[in-house]
Amino acid sequence: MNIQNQYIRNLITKGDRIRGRALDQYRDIVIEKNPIKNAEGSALVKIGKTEVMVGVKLDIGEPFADTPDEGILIAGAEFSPIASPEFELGPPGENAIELARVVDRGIRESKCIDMKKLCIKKGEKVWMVNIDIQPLSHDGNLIDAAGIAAIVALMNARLPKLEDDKVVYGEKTDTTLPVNDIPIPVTVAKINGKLFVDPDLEEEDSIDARLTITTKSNGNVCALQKGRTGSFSFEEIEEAIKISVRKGKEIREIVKSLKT
Amino acid sequence: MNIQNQYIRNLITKGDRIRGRALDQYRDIVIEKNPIKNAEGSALVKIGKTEVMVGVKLDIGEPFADTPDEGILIAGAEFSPIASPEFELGPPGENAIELARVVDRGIRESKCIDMKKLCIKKGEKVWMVNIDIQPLSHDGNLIDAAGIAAIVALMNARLPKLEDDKVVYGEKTDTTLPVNDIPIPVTVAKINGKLFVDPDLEEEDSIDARLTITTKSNGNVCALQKGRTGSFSFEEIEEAIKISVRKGKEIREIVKSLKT
Amino acid sequence: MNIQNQYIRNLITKGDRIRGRALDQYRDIVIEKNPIKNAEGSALVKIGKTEVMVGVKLDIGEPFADTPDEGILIAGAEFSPIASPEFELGPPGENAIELARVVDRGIRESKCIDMKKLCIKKGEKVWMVNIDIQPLSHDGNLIDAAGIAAIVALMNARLPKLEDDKVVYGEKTDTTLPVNDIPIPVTVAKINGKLFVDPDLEEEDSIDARLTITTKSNGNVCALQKGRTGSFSFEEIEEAIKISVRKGKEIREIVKSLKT
Amino acid sequence: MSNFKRADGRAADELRPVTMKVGVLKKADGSAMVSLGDTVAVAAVYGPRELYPKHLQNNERAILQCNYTMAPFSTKERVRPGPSRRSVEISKVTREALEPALFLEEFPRSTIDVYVVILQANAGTRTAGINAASLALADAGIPMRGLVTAIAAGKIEDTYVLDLTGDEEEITACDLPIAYIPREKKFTLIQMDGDIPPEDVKNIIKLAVKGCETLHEHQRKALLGKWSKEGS
Amino acid sequence: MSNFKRADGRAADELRPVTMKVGVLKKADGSAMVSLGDTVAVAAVYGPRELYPKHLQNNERAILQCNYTMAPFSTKERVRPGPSRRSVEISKVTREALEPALFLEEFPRSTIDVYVVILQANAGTRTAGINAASLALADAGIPMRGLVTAIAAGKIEDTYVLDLTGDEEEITACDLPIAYIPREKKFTLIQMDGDIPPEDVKNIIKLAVKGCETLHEHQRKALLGKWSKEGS
Amino acid sequence: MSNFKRADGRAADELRPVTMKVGVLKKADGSAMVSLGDTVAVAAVYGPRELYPKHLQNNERAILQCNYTMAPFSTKERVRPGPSRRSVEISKVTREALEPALFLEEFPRSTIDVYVVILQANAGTRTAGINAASLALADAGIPMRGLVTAIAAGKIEDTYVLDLTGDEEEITACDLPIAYIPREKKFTLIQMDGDIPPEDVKNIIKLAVKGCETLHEHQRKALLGKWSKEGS
Repeated sequence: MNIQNQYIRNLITKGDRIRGRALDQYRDIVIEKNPIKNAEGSALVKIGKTEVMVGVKLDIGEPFADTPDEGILIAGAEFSPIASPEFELGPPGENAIELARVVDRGIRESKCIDMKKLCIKKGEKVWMVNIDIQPLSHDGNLIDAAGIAAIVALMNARLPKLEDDKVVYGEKTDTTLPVNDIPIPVTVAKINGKLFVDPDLEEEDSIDARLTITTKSNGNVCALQKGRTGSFSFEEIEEAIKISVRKGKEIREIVKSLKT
Repeated sequence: MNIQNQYIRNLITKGDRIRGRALDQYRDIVIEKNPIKNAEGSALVKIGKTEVMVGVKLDIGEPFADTPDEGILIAGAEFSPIASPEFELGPPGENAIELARVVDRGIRESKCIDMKKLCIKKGEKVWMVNIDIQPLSHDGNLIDAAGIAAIVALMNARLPKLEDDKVVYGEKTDTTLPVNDIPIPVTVAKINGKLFVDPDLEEEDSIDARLTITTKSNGNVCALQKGRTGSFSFEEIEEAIKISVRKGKEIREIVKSLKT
Repeated sequence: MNIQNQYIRNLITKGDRIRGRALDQYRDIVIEKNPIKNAEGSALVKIGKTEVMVGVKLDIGEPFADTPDEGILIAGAEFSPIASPEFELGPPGENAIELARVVDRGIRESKCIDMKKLCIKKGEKVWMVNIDIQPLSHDGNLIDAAGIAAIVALMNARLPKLEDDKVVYGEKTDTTLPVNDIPIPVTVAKINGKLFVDPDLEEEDSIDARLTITTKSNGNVCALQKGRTGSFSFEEIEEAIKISVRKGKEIREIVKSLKT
Repeated sequence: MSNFKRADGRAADELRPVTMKVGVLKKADGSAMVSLGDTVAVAAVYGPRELYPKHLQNNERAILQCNYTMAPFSTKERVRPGPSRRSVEISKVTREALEPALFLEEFPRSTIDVYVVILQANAGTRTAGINAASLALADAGIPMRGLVTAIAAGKIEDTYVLDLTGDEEEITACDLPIAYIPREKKFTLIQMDGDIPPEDVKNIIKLAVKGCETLHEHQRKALLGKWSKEGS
Repeated sequence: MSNFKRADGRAADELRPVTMKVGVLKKADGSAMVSLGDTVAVAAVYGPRELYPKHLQNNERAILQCNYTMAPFSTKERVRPGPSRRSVEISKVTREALEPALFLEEFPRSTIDVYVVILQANAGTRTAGINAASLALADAGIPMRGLVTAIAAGKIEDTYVLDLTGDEEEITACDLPIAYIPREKKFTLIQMDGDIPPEDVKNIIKLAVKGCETLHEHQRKALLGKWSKEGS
Repeated sequence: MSNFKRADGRAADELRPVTMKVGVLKKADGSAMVSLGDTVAVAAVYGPRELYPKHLQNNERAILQCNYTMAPFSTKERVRPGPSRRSVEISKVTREALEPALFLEEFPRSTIDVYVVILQANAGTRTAGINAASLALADAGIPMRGLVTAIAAGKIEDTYVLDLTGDEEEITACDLPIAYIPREKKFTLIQMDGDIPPEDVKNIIKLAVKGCETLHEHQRKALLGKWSKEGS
């Protein structure tokens, strides 16, 4: 732990943050819909200097044996060094895998996509929904940025054209994906018992632990993920859930306001 | 070669062993049948402090082009560090691969499984018999422990239920695998021209070479594998075969006595 | 850059070469047809002390979706350490990949193989032509040796026997591959503005850049590939093309003279 | 509360039969086997030992490395050997669940390596693995702030249900595993898949804590058993 | 010359709309985004920085490392993540296209790392990547003999055509990408797939050089824009 | 003995036509090519040379590393490039077959690297590879206790058969390859697949030893040929 980390920890302990934000304050959130023409749906989400691009690609595949009448959801993340000098080339490491799986679970467990509507021929052909997460700039809180970008990309995705049950790559129809909720992940960070949202990279390097709570429009929780090597008390978990429901609602409004 | 190795070599040269065993004496062999519920068949074999678990899993697959009416046998070994500080994470190394292939050949060449009975639909669907070897404690002579565990697991395996030619995972029938012989591998180790069986780990680290001889109930030899960087004379090979036939018979009796 | 490299560079700058060759002179080219019985076609090409074996193996596969009535061409190179102490075990590195892709493009773009004739059943079964490049001795200019060996192997390949649309491995028919041109790659190397062909290994270690130009019987260019970290001027490119057309013709005559 | 009856006859807040043993693996510095019903995990610990290659060493503290693996025969459908995205994530959260209990700063330049293998799986493998790993750390004599315990809970119909089986996982409204240090009342792992109101989250966590306290007793007995045996 | 009309209405020797920006990635030492029509490349540069592990260092010069990657969503049919033989080759020729412009001997024992990611692909991704990488190197303040520019050209019917689109690639007699340092009139990348007489090769290269000169102006403006902004 | 006639007209105890050449690969420190009928193996040897990275060095002896590979076009059905479980095992037993013949203790901290490539396969590739590797070691001037020779034998109908072809492998009761140092009368590789009484094992080994003695003569001639050539 270096001097800057210690400084940040002291500040937070007093309820202050390096860039003057309130503990429950996100950096500015900017969302761009469908910046990528070749993706069936895409979104660029900026939270302060953190930027994450998500592209949704659809293809036809065979369903899993235990869900023969449901589409398939697959989320993956590539941590290219373009986004951070800490990222290295090679297969996804544990942080990229965790990020993708937390985003995946938020989407999947919220049941915001009606997977049965993605069945083309039971037991044989279903839509495979690939959610590919590509951070462009890692300045902290990638999970929330990726989660928001994923749901916006899905909401704005249109199915490609089919001919003889084969995808005509590059041709989109007007049919959108059947998305009926907006799950939002809110990551609550902790330093010395103080909870705060949306850590930037310097803060993230200083925290004890984080708890990502994904909530739905009705306030239900659909995914939890604790990270890092600290711990939480029961009261802190309670408080974190409260914060995430509130901030999730705010972010959901931003997402909804885009949908025109 | 350290002092302990030299001590062991001197002892063996005189016909003695560190734990007082006779040269042709195995450590205690303890066999547990079907300890793993989810495996179609399984066995835990302990030889002294060496412990190897083997699980047999059955699935449906396509036959090889040159044997369209035969099932498929596949043996693999995972050398997890739980069994030894010398084992490392990662894909199987040459020792794990050799172990699995020696076990595989002993089973396969003995023809103890009637592979034609594992054909479901010629050229299309056959049973695939996966033999997965998981050492729990490596205190020497893994090959013999794994080979014994493999044949016991096979003898106690029951086919899973089929519905529409698909496996209903987790449901077993009363049909056993068609196993009609009990091949037993016996590894004969050599130090300074002295032959002995069942080296423990300290002995194994001190040997010149080893010869694994797998025999059948009728005394036939069905697999040979020399290992390590020493060599054998013709007379030593003759002697090793004699030992392996005799010890193989003893171990086979232990295996048979389980089958109730 | 060591003293030998500097010596070579000084010589070339004066128009001379270490082994006394003219700038536009290849080392002796020796070609052996079909040395490998199990390959459908094969060739061993020696250019001085550089030796490259190429084997062509044919199999049945599914065509690509966008070319349902065309066979498939795949070139690969394995840089085994037998050919050079600089080669390492492991998956192909960038030099092996580049080599294979340059050879592949020369064949493919020349359209010397009528890929439509390799369709067995449209959209379902086509011939897959595997060109496997195995250098035996790397003494410079592997690209030209591999390219020549590839086209000779293809010209001498015979289709294997089919039964029920399956390959009978090891049985060849009298039907040859439909090859109708002889693309020849000529690599032009450059040191201090001097262009020369067929660098041996010591020369190759000393060059600024190289340009491989693959030409057809009618003098057309079907592939270009610049390599190494130097650059070319427009005039040098013009000159290199001229050289490659001329040398390509000479080498093509050698190849043609084999075809009896 | 509903009339939901568990297929195995357990009470809603009852654990499956628990077995815990330490020192089960002969070659590890510490080891343990934990079974909860049909789920069986073994864990081995090596270390603290010097970390190689040296450039990975941390001069101020030990590194904790964890690896979670399922034996290929542990599940109904065979598991392909080798790491999967699931096993990489569980290895990560296992490490993060154990690390708060350790005094890593006492062992600079060292590594402590924890290996978990699931021999038999019927839900709750990550929590069984953490229980085993925590015992194995204690068995290896590594000083700890407290034992780490772990269990999952959920909600079926209107009933909060402790220690889900595989069949129950199919019908629960959520699957919420925790790791918990009873001595410190701290949560070191919290995950959840599901769709439930915040109030349920809290109640399910409380139920899981009860389970952890029971498991903690089992862990202490397993360690005492070892010690009394060693003393005898 | 034939009457070949381009689907997008461009003249045969006209580039697609060009956008170039530097400093677009927050965490890199230098970065740039280049779009030519629907092809979008971003590049990040790190270094010169000390190379690890040390045994890879060259005592006389810096090492240049380049990596070209396509985002999985950048193409009509999804690209599988991870290196392919195509991306390995493009990474190699990208490095060889950039290296002649650099003074690597000034930074012994160092590495300069260039990462190109294609966000959207409609032909010409390797050349867009080289344009972006060259800008990113300049943005990182790395001294250069000159900016490297790159573009592909081809021949459709009897017309030489600059900056092919994906649809045009389907019908061109050849696809000939070059990289070119206008200040030095040097070609640092030359590739071609096709089947054309030598005379055409030369004419197509000349057309591509024209395109490079225009791109060079765009690059200079992008860098000036940055500098004037920094100065303001 | 039965009236079994071999398809190629050989006597039961007769080798296929043997060709052996040393120094066939230009870039290796030692090399050899061995063909037995349609099976062709080449081997290259590098070393003894210092082993890197240094932490793999053994201060008391050289390390011997062996790698066996089949060229993709060497077999009737194409072999996928890259290591397989079969090739890893053969690499291991090849090393263990050669190492007893070497004085590794004379070259501490070094490595001797042996690479075998099968160019054409018609059974007996591991033994052809060992014969070639042994010659290549001698060609590299590495001191040896004796040349290592290798051959397989089997039993078809009631006949013991030396040097099986691929077709004969389909009908043999066993495939028993050995490696043997004639000068020391030592077996350094023994493997077998099959189902035969112990008496047959012994007789087949004896037949294989006869084959090895013949091969030994071929090896000596190949080396003499080289030396006389060098002396001329």
